[in-house]
Amino acid sequence: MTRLSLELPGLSMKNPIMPASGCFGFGKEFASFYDLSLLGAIVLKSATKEPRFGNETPRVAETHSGMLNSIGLQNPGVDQIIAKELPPLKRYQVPLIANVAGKSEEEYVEVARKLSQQEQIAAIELNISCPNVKEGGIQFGTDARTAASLTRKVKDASKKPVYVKLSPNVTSITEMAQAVEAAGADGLSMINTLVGMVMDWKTRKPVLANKTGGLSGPAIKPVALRMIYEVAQCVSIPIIGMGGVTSAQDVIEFMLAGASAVAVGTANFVDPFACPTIINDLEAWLDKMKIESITELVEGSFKEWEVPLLSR
Amino acid sequence: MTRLSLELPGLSMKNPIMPASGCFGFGKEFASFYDLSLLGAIVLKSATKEPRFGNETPRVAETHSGMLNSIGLQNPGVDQIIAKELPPLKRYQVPLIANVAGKSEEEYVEVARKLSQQEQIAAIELNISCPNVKEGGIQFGTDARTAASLTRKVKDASKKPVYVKLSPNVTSITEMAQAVEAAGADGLSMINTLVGMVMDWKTRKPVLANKTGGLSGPAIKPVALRMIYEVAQCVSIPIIGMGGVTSAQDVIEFMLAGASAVAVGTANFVDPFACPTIINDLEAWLDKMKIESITELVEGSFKEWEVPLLSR
Amino acid sequence: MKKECVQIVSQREIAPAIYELVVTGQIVRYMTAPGQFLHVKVSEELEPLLRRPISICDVDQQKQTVTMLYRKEGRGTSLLSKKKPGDLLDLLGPLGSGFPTNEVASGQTALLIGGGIGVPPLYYLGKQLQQQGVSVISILGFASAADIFYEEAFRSLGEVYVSTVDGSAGTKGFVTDVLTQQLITYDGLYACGPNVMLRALQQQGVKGYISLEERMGCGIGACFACVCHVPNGASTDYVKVCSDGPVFKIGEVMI
Amino acid sequence: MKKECVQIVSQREIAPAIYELVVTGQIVRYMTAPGQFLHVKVSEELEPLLRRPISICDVDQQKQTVTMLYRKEGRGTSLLSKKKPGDLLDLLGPLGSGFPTNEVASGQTALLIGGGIGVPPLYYLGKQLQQQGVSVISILGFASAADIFYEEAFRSLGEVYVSTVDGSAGTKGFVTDVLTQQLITYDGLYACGPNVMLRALQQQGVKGYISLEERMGCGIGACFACVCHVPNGASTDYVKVCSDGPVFKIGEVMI
Ligand SMILES: Cc1cc2nc3c(=O)[nH]c(=O)nc-3n(C[C@H](O)[C@H](O)[C@H](O)COP(=O)(O)OP(=O)(O)OC[C@H]3O[C@@H](n4cnc5c(N)ncnc54)[C@H](O)[C@@H]3O)c2cc1C
Ligand SMILES: Cc1cc2nc3c(=O)[nH]c(=O)nc-3n(C[C@H](O)[C@H](O)[C@H](O)COP(=O)(O)OP(=O)(O)OC[C@H]3O[C@@H](n4cnc5c(N)ncnc54)[C@H](O)[C@@H]3O)c2cc1C
Ligand SMILES: Cc1cc2nc3c(=O)[nH]c(=O)nc-3n(C[C@H](O)[C@H](O)[C@H](O)COP(=O)(O)O)c2cc1C
Ligand SMILES: Cc1cc2nc3c(=O)[nH]c(=O)nc-3n(C[C@H](O)[C@H](O)[C@H](O)COP(=O)(O)O)c2cc1C
Ligand code: FES
Ligand code: FES
Repeated sequence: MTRLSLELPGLSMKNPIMPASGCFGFGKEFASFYDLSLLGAIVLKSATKEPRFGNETPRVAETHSGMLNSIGLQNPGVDQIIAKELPPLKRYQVPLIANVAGKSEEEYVEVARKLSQQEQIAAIELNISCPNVKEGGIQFGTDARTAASLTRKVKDASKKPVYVKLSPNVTSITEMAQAVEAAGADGLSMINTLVGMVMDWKTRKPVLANKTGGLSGPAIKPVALRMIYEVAQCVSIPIIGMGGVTSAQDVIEFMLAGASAVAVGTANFVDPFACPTIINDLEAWLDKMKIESITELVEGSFKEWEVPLLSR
Repeated sequence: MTRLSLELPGLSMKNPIMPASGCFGFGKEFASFYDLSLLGAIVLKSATKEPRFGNETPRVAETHSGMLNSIGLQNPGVDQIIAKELPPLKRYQVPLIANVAGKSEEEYVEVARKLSQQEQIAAIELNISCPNVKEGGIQFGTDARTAASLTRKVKDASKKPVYVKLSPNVTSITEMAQAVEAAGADGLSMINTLVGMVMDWKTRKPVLANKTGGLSGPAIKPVALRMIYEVAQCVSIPIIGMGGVTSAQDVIEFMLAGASAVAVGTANFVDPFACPTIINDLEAWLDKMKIESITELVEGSFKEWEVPLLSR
Repeated sequence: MKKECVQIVSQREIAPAIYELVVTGQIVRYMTAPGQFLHVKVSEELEPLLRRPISICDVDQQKQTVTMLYRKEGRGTSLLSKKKPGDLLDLLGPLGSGFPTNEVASGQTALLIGGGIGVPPLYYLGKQLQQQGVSVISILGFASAADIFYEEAFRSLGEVYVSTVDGSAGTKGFVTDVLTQQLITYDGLYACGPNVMLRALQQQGVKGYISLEERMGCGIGACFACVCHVPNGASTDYVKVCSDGPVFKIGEVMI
Repeated sequence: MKKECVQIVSQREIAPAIYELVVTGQIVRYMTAPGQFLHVKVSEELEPLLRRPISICDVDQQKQTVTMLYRKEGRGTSLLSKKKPGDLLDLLGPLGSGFPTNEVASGQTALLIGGGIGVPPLYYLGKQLQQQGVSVISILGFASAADIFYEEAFRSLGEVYVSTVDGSAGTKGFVTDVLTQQLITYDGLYACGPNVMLRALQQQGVKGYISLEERMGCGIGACFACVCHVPNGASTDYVKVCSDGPVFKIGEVMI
């Protein structure tokens, strides 16, 4: 145990930092920048049953302090992922979280089953919240009953703990969270992207071929913090927090709001060293905050502190 | 008729630009910077039946490309507004839109009735979407049936056209929009702020005394554009668009997405001359886009253009 | 209340993280009331979005310059600290109502009490009072000896007492400790500093004026971000720090 | 594939809105393949958020400098254009796979076709080809005479044909008009420019290499923003412009 280490269902993590799904591919690109064993965990890109091309390009657009993407879950399909993408990751000492997407309950269940059977996979992240897939994808993430039913089926099929990734595009995030908790989720991942659009005055059309896309990056950080804060107070399963994290200070804030671990998405594009830099900075932050172990921070904004707050 | 002028229910506007509710007080502060008659319209600060202090401070916090506010509808009450705030606005040639808030249907109805009886008031904006009021405020904005019922009652009571201001904090903005349209709304205003939070690592607490607040500014522009784009395609009443507008180019984008007029909120704090500057820049944009009247832009991103698109 | 892109004349760090910024522009000619503040756009972009309120610390009408002192804290002031002479800075101001200088008459004594980054506005006030023939005594509180700034400047106005939290210079403790330990007689009191300090003064029942800080949106009275409760009157009564203040009579506002 | 904060040596506007930026740093020593690009962070802040892909236009290994030419378009390149010598610039690169220079042998002729801001990467390519003893012919297309840049530089590599859309210099029309009007014989062709131009070339059935542009997220192959369909194979087959390209064999990619 070190000051940064923590335990979550299925995950023994050296530190609370993991790259977010879809923002790290299957790791190999980043492996040329640093040793992936440095990471607390890795969330893999979403897997579907069959290979998917995803949406047409342009698929990304920049916004103020953020970006839109409409990748549309491009991936080689679960079998290829198992055959080609997992083996190169064997050499790293880091828990892998497989992100699972689908168009139907059956697809989710099948993909989750296959991935959870892989020894390399430590946990499943159930992506019920991708805003970029027309067929079904989103409604699993916006209707509590559908989400709960899916969670239950995937839990039954999965040999590994299941984290359900919530969509922020809902009226009541706490309702969604409580529904999937009741259905057996071992943890929550939140938030996925907010649905947005960028307009091009020259073409007079949306920039993205898919018209709308998912907003990520620092712009959505306040929404993520609010949702985590609300959900953390009404569920008892751990939360992997994400949405606009770019620095160790952000990580501190997310943990205070209620996240037990933190995923870093868009920031990896801005700086390929984002994750190791954040990990590296965390220990100094603990000193600055006079805190022994990073786990003390979790839910710190609403729990009682034994040691009094720093005076301003 | 000029190239910038337009007609909306109750509103004859010199141009499509109006300051957004809560971001312009009752006008007097900005009157010391420029002649308010330059504006297309003015949306007044929300009025409630009784005076309100609102939430405790801090009430604002900065975020990446945005800000949070939790003012909580501070206002002197409808009677004082009529007695003290409206008379000084008589000297300006500009349509006034009275924004109405409340905790109960009765309160909304009473405030709307009183304000709509004022000759000076050209239209009512029904604020069913303030995220900063604990008692009731938000649920009118997140439940389609409640929103429709309220809209109908206010329509019955109001002598002036009613624009319903929608909350973005919902699963389906089109459902909300269609519900209030069916209930008789003359137009829509969208979007209000997204609920968010800023954390202070020093105090280990949320920055805002109210904990959560409403996110506004450029950060939310993609969400606003997306919602306007979606709603414009499924309602036939006009939309006053807002959310992160800071420039004439933003106005063009909002109109292409489906807004008939555009409100400017947070930008007024950054630059008190934001509205006149935008108005001033618009005509050059029409030239640049080879467009005769600004009204041609409305819904331009999904309607057929007679003149072909500019080539890139 | 004007808006202008002024030019930076000089900027230097005068104590750890404390910067002295001098700018020049037409707008300076409106800066006649001490205690008013400027709303500063620290970037030409939309990020950081909001302006930063900074007090007027000194004005030179002949050179048409205004001096601001600020502490490098967060994103905005960090960016500000990187600006160089010649760079432009978008200022809105002067804003708010300043210290009333006619409350102390020529020949009388004014006591200025400043804590940390609350010290700056008192300097321009002290200069004006001195010109009016008022004797000026200053109590300036800092964290430690290393953090002291503008002590010499205040000495040119009159007697100066310094307190430091760690006792490394002057009286150990807070400005209020100086006030209780030294028997200072004065006819008018003006204070600016952290809320704890102002609250302590208010509780000691002294009379005078204090300058408050509150997070701001617009800075011009339009957004209602910066309101404070008032002790008497209805529960919905309030004052706005940006336009009714930042200077208030002690006791007028709940802090 | 490195990341480094390099220093700006010089920056100047060489045609309306076209800037020539020279920077120096250790990272330059990896820039050996023409056609590769750099992913440039135009601000030290998080806004604008994404890096901007800019091609390597020229490299001087002795001076350890790399030259980029870019058009000031939107927010990012506008900020970039304000940078001054001495300022730091965060570069990621060199990225992607460049032009294969061994496709034309010494004594053979290479034809370079560049349209507008597609011209820059061809310069470093031309220089390398020339060094390998290849004859270089260039066709450069611009909007008008005023927009022409680097014509002289290309003349130092060999024959140059210019086209302008308005006919104010060279052949009136597009680079493809030069190609059809002049009987140019060559052994290898390399092109970079707007998609319409590349599509026209691809349709004419010429053989050679083209460099593509696509909106990018990461620039390193991780985000799948920049994929293109390929003409043969499954409908889910693709190439990534950032890591498989930006240079592709004509016909290999659907544009
Ligand atoms: C009337 C008035 C006069 C002031 N005069 C001075 C002065 O002369 N010198 C000086 O150093 N400071 C002064 N302050 C405080 C100064 O405004 C803040 O330190 C500054 O805004 C912090 O900005 P930042 O970018 O460093 O911090 P950030 O944390 O990036 O700021 C985030 C947001 O919070 C606001 N904020 C943070 N702290 C404060 C604060 N203490 N008061 C008000 N808003 C705050 C910022 O304005 C911004 O909107 C004054 C404040 C007020 C209200
Ligand atoms: C491999 C490659 C090499 C390039 N080389 C050059 C070069 O040498 N010189 C040059 O001037 N331009 C080059 N470009 C185009 C250049 O990247 C864009 O002009 C630039 O990103 C626009 O940024 P902006 O801030 O001006 O525009 P903004 O409109 O602010 O950009 C918004 C977003 O869209 C992206 N974007 C906009 N236009 C393009 C485009 N044409 N291609 C890719 N992304 C775009 C931006 O990167 C940014 O993410 C290259 C592009 C690619 C893909
Ligand atoms: C380009 C891109 C692709 C993404 N793909 C996926 C995905 O395949 N599955 C998923 O669950 N989330 C995906 N996300 C969402 C991120 O995992 C994350 O939830 C979101 O971006 C918010 O975090 P950030 O602001 O740090 O990026 C993607 C995000 C981006 C930017
Ligand atoms: C400080 C502040 C106060 C606001 N008060 C109100 C209000 O009283 N009533 C209302 O309907 N909207 C209110 N709003 C929302 C704005 O009218 C607008 O819908 C929102 O800020 C998005 O626009 P913007 O990004 O241009 O600010 C307020 C916004 C801000 C920033
Ligand atoms: S800061 Fe807006 S009212 Fe004071
Ligand atoms: S830009 Fe990310 S894969 Fe090419």
